[in-house]
Amino acid sequence: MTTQNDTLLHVSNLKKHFPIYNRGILGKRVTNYVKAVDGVNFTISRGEVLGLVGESGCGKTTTGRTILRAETPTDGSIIFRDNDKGEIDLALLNREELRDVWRNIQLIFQDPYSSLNPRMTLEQIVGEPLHNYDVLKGGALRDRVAELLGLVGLRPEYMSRYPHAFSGGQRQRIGIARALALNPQMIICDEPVSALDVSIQAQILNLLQDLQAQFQLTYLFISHDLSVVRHLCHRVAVMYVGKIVEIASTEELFNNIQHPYCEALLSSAPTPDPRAKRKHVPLIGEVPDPANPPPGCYFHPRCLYAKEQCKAEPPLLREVKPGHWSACHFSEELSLGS
Amino acid sequence: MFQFLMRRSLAALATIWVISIVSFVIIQLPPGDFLTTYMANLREMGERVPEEQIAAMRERYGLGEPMFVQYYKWMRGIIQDGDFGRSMEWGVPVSMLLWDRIGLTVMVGLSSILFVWVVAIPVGVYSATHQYSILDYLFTFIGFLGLAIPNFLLALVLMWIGWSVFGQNVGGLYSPEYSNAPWSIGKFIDLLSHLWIPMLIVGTSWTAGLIRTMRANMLDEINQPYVETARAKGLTEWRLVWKYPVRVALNPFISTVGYALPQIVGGVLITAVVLNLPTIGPLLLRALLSQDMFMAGAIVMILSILTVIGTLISDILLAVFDPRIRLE
Amino acid sequence: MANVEQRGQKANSELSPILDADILEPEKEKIAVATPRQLMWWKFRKHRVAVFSGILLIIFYTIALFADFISPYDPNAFDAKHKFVPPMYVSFINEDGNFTLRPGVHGLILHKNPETLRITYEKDKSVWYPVHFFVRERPYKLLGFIETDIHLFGLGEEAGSDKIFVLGSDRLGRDMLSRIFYGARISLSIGLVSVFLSLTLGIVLGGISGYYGGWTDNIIQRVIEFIRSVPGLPLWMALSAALPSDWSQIRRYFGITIILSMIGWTELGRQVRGRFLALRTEDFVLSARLSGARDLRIILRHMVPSFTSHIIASLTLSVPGIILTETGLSFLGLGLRQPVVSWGVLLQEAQNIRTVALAPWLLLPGLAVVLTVLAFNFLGDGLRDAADPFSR
Amino acid sequence: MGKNGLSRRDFLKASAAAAAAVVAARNVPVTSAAPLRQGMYKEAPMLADLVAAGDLPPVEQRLPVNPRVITPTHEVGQYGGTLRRAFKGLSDRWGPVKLSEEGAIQWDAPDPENATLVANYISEWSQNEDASEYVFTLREGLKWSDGMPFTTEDVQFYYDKIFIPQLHTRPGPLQVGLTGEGDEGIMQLEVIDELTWKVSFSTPNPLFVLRFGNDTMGMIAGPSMAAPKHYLEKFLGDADTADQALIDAAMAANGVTTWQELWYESGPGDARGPINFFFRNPDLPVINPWRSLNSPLDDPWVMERNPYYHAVDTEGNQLPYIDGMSHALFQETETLNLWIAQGLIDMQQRHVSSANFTFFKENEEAGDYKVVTWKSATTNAFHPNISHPDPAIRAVFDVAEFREALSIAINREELNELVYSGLLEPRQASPVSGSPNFDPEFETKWIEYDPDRANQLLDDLGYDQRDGDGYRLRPDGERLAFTITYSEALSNMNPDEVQVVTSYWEAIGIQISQQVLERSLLEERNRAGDIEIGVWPVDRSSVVMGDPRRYTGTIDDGCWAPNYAIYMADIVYGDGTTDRPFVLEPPADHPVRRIAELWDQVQKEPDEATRNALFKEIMDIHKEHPYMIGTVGEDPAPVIVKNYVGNVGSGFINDDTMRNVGIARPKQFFIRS
Repeated sequence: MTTQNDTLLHVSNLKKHFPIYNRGILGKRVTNYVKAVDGVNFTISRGEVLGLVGESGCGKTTTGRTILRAETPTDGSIIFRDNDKGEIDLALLNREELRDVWRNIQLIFQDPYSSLNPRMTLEQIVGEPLHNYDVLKGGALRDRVAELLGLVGLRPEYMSRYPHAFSGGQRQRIGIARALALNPQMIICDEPVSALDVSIQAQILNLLQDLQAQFQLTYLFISHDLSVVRHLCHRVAVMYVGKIVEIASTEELFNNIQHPYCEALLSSAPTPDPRAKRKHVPLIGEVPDPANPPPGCYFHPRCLYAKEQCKAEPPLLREVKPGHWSACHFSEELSLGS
Repeated sequence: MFQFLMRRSLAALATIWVISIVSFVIIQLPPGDFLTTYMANLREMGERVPEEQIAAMRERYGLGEPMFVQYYKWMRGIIQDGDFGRSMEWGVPVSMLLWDRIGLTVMVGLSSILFVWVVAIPVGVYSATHQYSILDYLFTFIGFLGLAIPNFLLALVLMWIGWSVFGQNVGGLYSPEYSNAPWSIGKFIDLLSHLWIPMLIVGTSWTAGLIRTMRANMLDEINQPYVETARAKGLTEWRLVWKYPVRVALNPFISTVGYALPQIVGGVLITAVVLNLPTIGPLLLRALLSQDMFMAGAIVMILSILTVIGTLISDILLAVFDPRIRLE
Repeated sequence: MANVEQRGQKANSELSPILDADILEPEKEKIAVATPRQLMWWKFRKHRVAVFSGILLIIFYTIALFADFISPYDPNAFDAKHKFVPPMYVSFINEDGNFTLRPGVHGLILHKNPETLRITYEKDKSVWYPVHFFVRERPYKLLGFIETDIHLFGLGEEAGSDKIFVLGSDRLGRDMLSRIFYGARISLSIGLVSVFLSLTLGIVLGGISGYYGGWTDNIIQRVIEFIRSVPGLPLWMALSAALPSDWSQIRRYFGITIILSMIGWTELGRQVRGRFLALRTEDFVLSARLSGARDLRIILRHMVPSFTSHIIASLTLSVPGIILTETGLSFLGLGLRQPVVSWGVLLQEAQNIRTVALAPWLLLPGLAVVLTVLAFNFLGDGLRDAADPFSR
Repeated sequence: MGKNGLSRRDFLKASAAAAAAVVAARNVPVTSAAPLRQGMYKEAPMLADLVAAGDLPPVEQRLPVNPRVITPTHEVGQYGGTLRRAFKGLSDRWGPVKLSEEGAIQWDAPDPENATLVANYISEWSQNEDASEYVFTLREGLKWSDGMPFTTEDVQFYYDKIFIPQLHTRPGPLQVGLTGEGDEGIMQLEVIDELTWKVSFSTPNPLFVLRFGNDTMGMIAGPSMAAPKHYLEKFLGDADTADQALIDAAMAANGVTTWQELWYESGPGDARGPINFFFRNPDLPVINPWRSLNSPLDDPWVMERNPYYHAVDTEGNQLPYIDGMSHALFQETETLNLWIAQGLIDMQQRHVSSANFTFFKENEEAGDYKVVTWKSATTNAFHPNISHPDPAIRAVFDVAEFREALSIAINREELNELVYSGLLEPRQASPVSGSPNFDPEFETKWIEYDPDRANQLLDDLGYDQRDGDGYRLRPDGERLAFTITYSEALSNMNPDEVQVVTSYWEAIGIQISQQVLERSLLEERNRAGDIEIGVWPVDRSSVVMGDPRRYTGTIDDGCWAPNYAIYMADIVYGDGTTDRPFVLEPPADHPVRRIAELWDQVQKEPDEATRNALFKEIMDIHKEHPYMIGTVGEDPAPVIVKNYVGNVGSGFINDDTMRNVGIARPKQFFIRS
């Protein structure tokens, strides 16, 4: 991993379990837990773009939201190195303290429709954080909103319009403008383009990339789309059923796969280069129910290379190469990927 | 299914228990205790009551004991002996007065529901299949009108028309010659000839709502692809509509019975007062006006229990028809 | 702060090119900047019946507000010489048989059958009283504070003891028109006051239930389920019968109002809760929180506005139920009573079939009830349809 | 004075005088007419059939040796038919009861002019010099409806098991068997022989017969002072005669759990239980003209003639004429009104209100009936509470001029026209015309409408200052404002009257608010004594001495000095042990003290002239400055009589004291075929 000094966020052993209730004769009782996030570890350096990839339901969105403390973690720590305040464990903060943190960490939502209050004008939406933190008021606020709109490629004249007047892509720009309003150090992008038309996706991705470069932003970029991640991220973490199974720099990961799941995932994704020859590894079977995951390695029922050990012993995430971590008993023995 | 049944039954029991408390509170609500009321009633009728008798009654009804003891005694009486207490006004056990009338109340209520269904389902289907037709608008309007006219007003107007146009008293459930007669075909026919008026009155206020529900459900169903498929297969329009969409549309309809029931009971009650039906309604009103509270409490309780049971039955029916409900 | 400025400066200089978001034509631009309320209004306007109903209700409420100005007579002023006068035809033919532009009424000759004591009236063609407008008569306080004695119309002094009964008179010779107007005050306001109370209860309890969830939610849900599963009318009857009868009419009015709202809040509570539950997980609520909004601001600025329109629609739809219940209770003698004039009280007086057979115009308050209830239903329907202008 | 086609004031002037004469105790026996010769009796065809079939003994053996002879009101009637009537169910017992009750001494009025107390199932009675002993003799051969002989054993049984002397430890107002002097005041019974018994009191009880005539003393609608021992003793759970099987069956049928509850409804001694009240027990032997056939919980409840009834008409026809009665159940009076108009009711007075006079008249032809009018011994009245706990209010009300102002501010003619279609009579709250206590001066006291004088009176009393709203102010600066408290159930008084009177009083500058109470609560409040102005009709105004509680102020349901009434009740009836709190004592020289003393003397005064003079003094106190502000009264009490029903007289007085419908002697009503 990168040096400690550069680390902006250090997530360790993060868990988020949702209780399952069963309505019995005498009311509700908890019968089980959905382990949406189950012991996730990673770090992000300042200015880095970390991709978090996985099939839908693997817990990546929950991970993002838990880091933001939109969800309360069941266990683990989320150390954030604030510019001014030094290291803070987000997992321990109360609501009021979190408000301070959210000045520095922001979220870009997947759905540009539901994430904008339809009863507010652009000015109110984008200005909301500025207003809430008493950063700016009146004309200054308006100017800043205009500026932010400009940043994301929208005309300042639109300020008095309501979201219903905008297309999906435009709305996502509004969401980005809002996230940028307070100059956060880090932005969690929760599948920011998956709800958009393919033609628009590139525009938004470029915008995000530009902004990242321009402001040296740190992104946790959550996506199920490997090609998007490859295009944008410095490093990539792959999640499977609440756990990270492989994490490495983008270059390293795409060229030197260490985990069978990643291999399957990669081979099922469309490649940007049709000429590139890749071994086709089918992803068979269903993603297991996170409430009742299989014993041992969660992936073993779908794994082409599964052995006895995999059925009994859960593999740990370990550094198989410098900067390349994988959670497979047999990473070193298998020769995966292209 | 068993779990579902148990859960619903337990909930119903809990509700009934709360109802019993509410009813007891109603009995206790009027200022003073019911004995003063009782004595006043006796005097109104010309009786003279010595103080000794008042003291004797005070003892007998356990007045002056803590509230929960009185409640316990009252509940024990109901559960053990079906004794709901004594009607102050009538001077006999409440239970002696109620059962006949409860039967008729349930009958009027059920026939009203039947009426509502018989009218609302076909009209709703028609309105959905002939959306925005003149008849559709007409039904909607009539439905709204039925919703807007208070039951008692409709009853009053019908009574007035009956009286001033036909010189007939349209009240009651039987003609005088049948009122004390044993059950016979003649009496039954006579009953039917009187029953349609309260049925109509209670029904009107509910058909509107149900027509709209049915129409909306039908519209949802009728645009489903499977209907198109069936049409493509050459089913006649009539069979097409009645075979599938109606059946499916009926499901949410059944569940409306659950919440319609309490209101229909209320409708029957107020209509019965105007039409002088020998149901429980006029008895309740009279009990309330003369503060015959054991009677009033018992009636509120019995009506509520009947409603809860009715709702339970409709819940169970619904669960039988629509297994999704069970999982909820 | 400095940081922000600095970055802003930088950003300005390196603006990415503005993307080709459309410059809208004026008509579309109008829609683009329309507030949600405006959108709702535009949508509502298309619902003709609802608009008409709304206008009707405004008229009704105006009448209620200015009842003392519009009513020709005191609603409780009796008149032994004018019992059971049928509604009068306002005629434009004066005593000489000539047409005039001024409306007026003919005099009445009273006949009393010596045997049955039945009173009948005959039109006296030789007497014609023109209707005067803005006549000065019994003093009153307009809106409760402006002292005046001007009334919209009346027969003036020249008519002496003769009167105009546009909707007839009742058994004590009281003017039905004035009584219906005054009755509107109680009957229309009881709906609003009660709905307001229901709303408060519903929003507070439903809001708590929906926003916090958990066991509070559970308890409130059970209470709502209980109230809804018990037949209302007997319960309301019992509760109104149990109101201490030595209460003044004002207290009684509020007592009844509270009873009505105790039942009415459940439906609203359920809806508010449902909305809260749905909204709580909406992304824009989360985004507001991440934007540093505190709970109160989230609820008031983000959640409440997005369901007010729905709530207004359901409020409108629940007013008629309350009006009907008040009318029903008063009709049964368990609600309000004389000398308070409400539509229910008026109908209770019409409960008597014999009287109604003699004087069917006593049922007219029922028409007022029906019209009001219909209007509220249509209005509520229109509002409900218009409530969600953002439906995708 | 004829008005609206109704005769007025021609009522029982003579009759009441006759009544007073009866009350004037004579110590000579009062006997019924001489017996008719045997073999001259005729009977109803339905009974003749039974006799022919051998199911019933012949009429001569069923009648007593000397049956009572009743002179028909109009003509000798015909046998047969069922009279259709209506009632409100079990609680409406007084309708059927007053139709058929049988006192030893009973009011009888062959015509409205002649109402007297006569011997009914007894052949004669007598009393001693100081009116402390009374001797009664049964008609020989009198039988219960099951044919069993009626003897003094039945009287003893009644005294021991229903009257239960031990129960009466403290006298209450107007208890017939008590004189109001502690334990010794309780009626003592001595059976002399099979037909004769004597009751005695420790002090003179001259009003005993008068009260006896209006009370069957617990055995409602049964024979006063007797009960069918041979039947009832089987139901005495603690006696040797008990038949447990019968008791168990009766308990089960009536939903009660103890045998005592078969005997009483509310407590020992009320004799309204399911077993000893003929209304509820078809098996109970009676001596009434009709006996019950089913339960009053049934609809209709029906009665059938008693074959052993002890009276005949002047031609020797055994009464009653009518075979049976049928009472249909109704909830709302409205329903009854419609039934009447449809001709479904044959004869009815109870629940028939003068408020619907026009409706009844207009439907006479359609319903094939006539509206016959009687006259209620009632005047509607407002009662300013001169004993109000607030001394300021008391000071206002207890001034004659103030009450006069209230009274003359009422336009009684207009009120009458407005609310009662002019059917009633403007009058002061006073004994009705025809009453022995009738006083034309009293009747017209303060009834002339004179608002100017009313205003003048109030000005002179110091209420001449007015506030911004035009209301008068008391000298202490408070507004002259009162609350009228009333119930919507005011017998025949129309609550509209309160609205109208309110406006009259508002017109003279007094602010009036209204409070409507449920009836029992009104009584409760009246007992508490803090009502400002109460509303209640002043009834019992025919033979006032029979029940003078309206005038002595000791009745529970509306009176003019409730707080003084406690004090007065103590003087008049009590031994100082009433459980009502002693709120207020009347001032030393207050007239109510005199009223109480006078009434105490009246009750014990054996000499008729002295007694009447003492009683007149009570009425004169009221006349001097009425406490109860009467408005209109002498309600015409319409009676619906089907055209084929005969012998229902008109013009009778309608008063509880004279048993309402009972005074028209329903047993001689008949149905023309």
